[in-house]
Amino acid sequence: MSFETFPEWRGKELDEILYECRELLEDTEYPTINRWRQNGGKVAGHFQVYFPEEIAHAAGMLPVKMGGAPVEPNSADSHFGSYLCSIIKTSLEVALNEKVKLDLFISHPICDAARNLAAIFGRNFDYPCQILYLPQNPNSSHSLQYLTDEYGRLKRLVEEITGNKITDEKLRASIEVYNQNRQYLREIYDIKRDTPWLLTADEGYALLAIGGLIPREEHNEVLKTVIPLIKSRVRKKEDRIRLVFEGGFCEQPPLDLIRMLGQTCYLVDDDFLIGMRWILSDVSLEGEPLRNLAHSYLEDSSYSPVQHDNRKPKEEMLLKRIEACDAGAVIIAAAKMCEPGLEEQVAYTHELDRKGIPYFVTEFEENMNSFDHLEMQVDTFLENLLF
Amino acid sequence: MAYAAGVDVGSTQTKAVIIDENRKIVGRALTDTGANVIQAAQNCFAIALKDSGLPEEEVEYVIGTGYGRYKVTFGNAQITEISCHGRGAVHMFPKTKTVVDMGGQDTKAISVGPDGDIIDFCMNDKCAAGTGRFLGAASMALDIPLDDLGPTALKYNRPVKISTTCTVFAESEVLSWLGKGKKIEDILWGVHQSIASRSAGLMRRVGVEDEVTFTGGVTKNVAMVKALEERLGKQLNVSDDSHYMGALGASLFALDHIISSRTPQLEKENA
Amino acid sequence: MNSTPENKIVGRGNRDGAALFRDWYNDLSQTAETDGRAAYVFVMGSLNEILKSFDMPVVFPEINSLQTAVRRVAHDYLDEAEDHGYSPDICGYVKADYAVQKRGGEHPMGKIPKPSIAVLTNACNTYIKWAEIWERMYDIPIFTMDIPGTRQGGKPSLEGSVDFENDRRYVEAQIRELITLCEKVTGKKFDIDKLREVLKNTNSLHSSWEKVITLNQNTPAVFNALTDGTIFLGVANGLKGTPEGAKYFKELVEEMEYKVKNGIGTLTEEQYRLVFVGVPCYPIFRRFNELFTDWGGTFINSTYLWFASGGANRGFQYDLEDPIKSLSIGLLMSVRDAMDSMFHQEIMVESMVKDFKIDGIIYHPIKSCRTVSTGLADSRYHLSKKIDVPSLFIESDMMDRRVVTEAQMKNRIDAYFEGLASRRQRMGAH
Amino acid sequence: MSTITAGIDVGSTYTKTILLDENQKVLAKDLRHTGFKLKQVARESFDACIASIGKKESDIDYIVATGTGRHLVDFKDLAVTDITATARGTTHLFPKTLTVLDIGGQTMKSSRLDENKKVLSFRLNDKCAAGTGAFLEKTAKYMGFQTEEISPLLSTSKEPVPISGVCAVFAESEVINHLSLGAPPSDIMQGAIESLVSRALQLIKRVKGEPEFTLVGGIMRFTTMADSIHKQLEKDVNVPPEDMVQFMACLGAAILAGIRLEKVGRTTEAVAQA
Repeated sequence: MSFETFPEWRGKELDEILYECRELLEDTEYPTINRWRQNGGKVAGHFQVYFPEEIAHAAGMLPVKMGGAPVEPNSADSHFGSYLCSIIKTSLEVALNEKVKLDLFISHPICDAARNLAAIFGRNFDYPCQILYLPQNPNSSHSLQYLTDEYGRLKRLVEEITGNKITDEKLRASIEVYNQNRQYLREIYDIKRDTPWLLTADEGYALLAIGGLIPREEHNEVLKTVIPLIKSRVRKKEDRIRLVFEGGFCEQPPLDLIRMLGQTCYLVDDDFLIGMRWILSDVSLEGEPLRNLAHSYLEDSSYSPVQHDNRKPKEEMLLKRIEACDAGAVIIAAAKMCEPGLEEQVAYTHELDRKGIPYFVTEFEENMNSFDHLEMQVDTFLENLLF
Repeated sequence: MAYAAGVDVGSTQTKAVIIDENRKIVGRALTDTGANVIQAAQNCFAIALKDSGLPEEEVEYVIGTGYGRYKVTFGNAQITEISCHGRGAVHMFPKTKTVVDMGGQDTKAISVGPDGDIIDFCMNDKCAAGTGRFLGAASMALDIPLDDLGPTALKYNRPVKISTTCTVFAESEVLSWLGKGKKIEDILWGVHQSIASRSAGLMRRVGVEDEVTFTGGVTKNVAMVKALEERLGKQLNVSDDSHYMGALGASLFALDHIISSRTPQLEKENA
Repeated sequence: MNSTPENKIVGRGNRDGAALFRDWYNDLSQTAETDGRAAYVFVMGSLNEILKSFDMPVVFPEINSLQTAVRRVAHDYLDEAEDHGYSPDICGYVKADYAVQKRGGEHPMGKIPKPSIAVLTNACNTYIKWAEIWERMYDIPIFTMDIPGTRQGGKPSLEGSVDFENDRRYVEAQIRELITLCEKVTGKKFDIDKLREVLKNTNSLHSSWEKVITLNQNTPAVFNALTDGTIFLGVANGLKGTPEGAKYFKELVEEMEYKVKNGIGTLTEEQYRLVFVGVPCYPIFRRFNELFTDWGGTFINSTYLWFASGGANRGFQYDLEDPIKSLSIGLLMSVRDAMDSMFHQEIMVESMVKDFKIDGIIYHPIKSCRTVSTGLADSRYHLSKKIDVPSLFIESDMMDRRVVTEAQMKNRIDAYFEGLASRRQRMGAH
Repeated sequence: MSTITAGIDVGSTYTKTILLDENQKVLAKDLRHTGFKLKQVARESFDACIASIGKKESDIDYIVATGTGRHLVDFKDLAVTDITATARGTTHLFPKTLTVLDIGGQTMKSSRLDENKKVLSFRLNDKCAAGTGAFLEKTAKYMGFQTEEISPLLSTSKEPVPISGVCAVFAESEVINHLSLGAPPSDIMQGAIESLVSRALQLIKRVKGEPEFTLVGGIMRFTTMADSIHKQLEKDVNVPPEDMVQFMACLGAAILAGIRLEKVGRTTEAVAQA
């Protein structure tokens, strides 16, 4: 494609590319989004966890993850009370201080704070701010029809905003791009699992997370380029604990925290930005695209504390994850003030106790910047596993 | 000539102000509150009397304010310090629309009307994060006297971001930054900035309209004034008597009472 | 003991309400003693209509939890839950109930039967996390009646529109699935005429509830929305669909009409008419109210009366000719309305201010409930730009006395009324 | 041959050093205020210790550093966290210890150990300072008492006043209220202790504490603390002797130094780095 929002990585060595990715991730000026706008593009901001980006993409919008930011919520703070997670505030902050200009904001009924966020955006901005009601009763025989209709509603809204008709062909093309993207991400996680010494925790995270800030075509380009380079890296395998990080489904820990973890152990699997990996295999290109997207969301998807599905008891899903990546221990984390995350911690830990799997429980905040406390806990945890 | 007094019993310090009929301060006092609240109020008032050279019976009406307002046993009435700070600030700076009072354990943002009456206000609810006490913790940790904090902080060149909000934990974070070799002034400025940002957050809740008047003990801290002004992008009104604003406001309410109980016409003017 | 008509009728709602409430808990205790099970439901969309048609006793864990706070033992229950790993930062209702369950139903109001099924809506997402606890504890079916809410503030889809019909069909399908599940759980066959009977009672309760709230437009107010209102709410939720519930509210309307006619106010000296936004401060329930009434402030209306009744304030009337379809419409509209009273509550508050001659708005965001609290500061800010009514913003909790500091509260409340007073004076002066 | 190992604990308030011989006998110990020159104070404390028994740094065979400033001890052989170290220290004095409660000035930690002195699980209060030593000392200071005076003061308490205090600083406004309602300082202090104790018990429960319980940390200087925890737990509790109560992590570090020394021998190059 001719126009690129993120050209910085082109023609660089692997380490430089990874460096550029981390830079982009921590750049609170959001250069890629602004370039997209300057190029006349429209932007659809959506809150965690999952959003069918394909639909916005098919209308030529840039879907952007409003997943919080490493900023102080100076203007947003006064719009909230205490006892709220940081991501809610910083997502509003970057919109209020116009670092991120949107044409559409979408939130989801994942938690009570997130649902309120759509209303809060609505009171503060003129562009449409809505809730996409992803089904909370995925076990209802009617949920597929309902979700297909709800996606249809979203499609009409996006067409209205962009003036672009979304044909089934366009939609299938977008689904193909995202199928490809999910494929590459699975390969990244294979590397984390099979040869963790080739890709540090923060490198792996950066490669995943930039997807929320650039067009998926570009993300695919980056991944396509780096994956073989990573595989051909020459690095020594060390004697480290294989660790799973659970609790990154919505608010993200700061990159430095992930780096800190990666220095002491191998982070072999996690649920960071799980929405990007929510759909487990390719969405079918046959038949009705919206229905296929809805079907994959319901029938072929990962798990998180913010979806209840009789077929996916969360503690069992976690055990499967641990087994699948042959991890020796788990960090059961939750974002500060995250109601569902903190509640799930209890179920998780009780199950891990039963199974005798070592874990430790902690809380994090996206814009914390001193980790002494956490580092001390991680060290203690690992010390007592090793010796 | 009639005299009125206000006694502001705060969590850490007690302030007393005596004014005359022309609303001129004729006596003031500042003491530590300590354990015996009732006594603290009495002592402070006594010192203010001495300062004014007036015998107690000359003071017609006394109003107590602050956390210990009901402990001003010799007082004739009580009014919250929120109303009193608003009233005092508008008296001292008539164009005041927003008042920020930084005290020992809470920070108040008050939006006031032309007569100094409260339109809206906001206070830190959850904990003492971002209050004056934060500075106390820092001064303890670094053992620098409170009064030197401001001047020291202003020497900063590479500010450190303080992430802790807990006033007590601030102490250990300050230490850990020192351990990491950060400069005292850079850390201190970080502390001031973190307080300023929290206070600014409170102020935005009530809306920050010119003029903004800064009251309470922390007003003496030059760095705090600067940090707040930077954060708000506004000039702050600060006076040497900012510390006494609550007591002053109380004394003004007391004077209102004296006058209104005298002549009904005046009452309307003061209303 | 003289028994003039006045003594008979005035205060009857509170007396009978308390009595009905006690009876309800006594029945539940009986059920528990005989190892009977109950359906666990929630105030925002209880589905009582369906469950009552299966004669299932219903338990409202929310009400159980708030009762532990009103009876000043909540901290004891909260501690126990936190000992099991629940964070101090999460919903106190969930934690108190968790402890009640751990103690085999032991509760200050009696004994709480174990669940046979949990039926919830998505009106509060924490309902879902909460029900998951019982699912794990008792291995019972939990049914989430998913009721899509308003997508964009102030623009609910209208009946008959494509979007409304899509949502309604989803709700209707779920109602049918719930019926099948109830048949499985109770072993009883579904009886549509029984449902009609229940809906008839519910219709009556709905219209009375709407009337009662509207009658408080009178000056002086005939009931206190915070204290009396909470008693009414208990009945509205617990006895919804029953003849007793219908009768109680019919009589309540009579009482309130009587008070209006005879100018009997809930407060002798009504100075300021207030709207309450949020959830009550149960750990110091009476005291909290006194902090306002001491200044002549009375709570005229509250968003709580709206959302905590599951939107019954709309007075929705079910069409007995087509019960299931009508139920799907009613649920969709009422529960959606309840959600709007939380997420877009500035719209409701603005209408209350107009209709109820309001002098002040009291916002009470709480640690426990992000559903109700997250947007309050923002909506308060925006409403204050639209209408000139002074408001007070105090944070505490509905369960956790650790974050209820009366000294601070009083300070703020006093300052607020000092402000209202000087404002009155100024208005009067000019 | 005789060996000497050292443990250095650079805590937020105090820095401590202990020297042990091969029989884990304490040869020397030192305690001083940490201040904010952590690197320097660690060195001073260590030098003072070896000087006190007329030794040179080269005579010390293995040095383990712990505490917040552990990474700043540039002459260490190994750094471990104070939770790991404290576990070793307490089990040295009380071998049957399965649960350790450590209340310091800034944090409260509780850890559950297995039979091999390893930490199975641990919890700390990382939210706010309510329920730490600071909470107690602030309350005392507010009423005009020095930390040392707390214990004698408490002995006179009749009926403790409940202090809910979510925030160590807000607790003061509660104290004002109680004082002005005429409650005696001793009862308020006892109230503060009890709120602290209830938080301590919560932490213990969080790690599923089992006897024996051992209480360490500066706060245990107030015997009443241990007493009321003992009462509440309805279990016996071990408290290290007066002068050792603050040295548990330090002692543990020195012991771990011994263990590493046996395993890997002397790592001279690490010393050379210094």
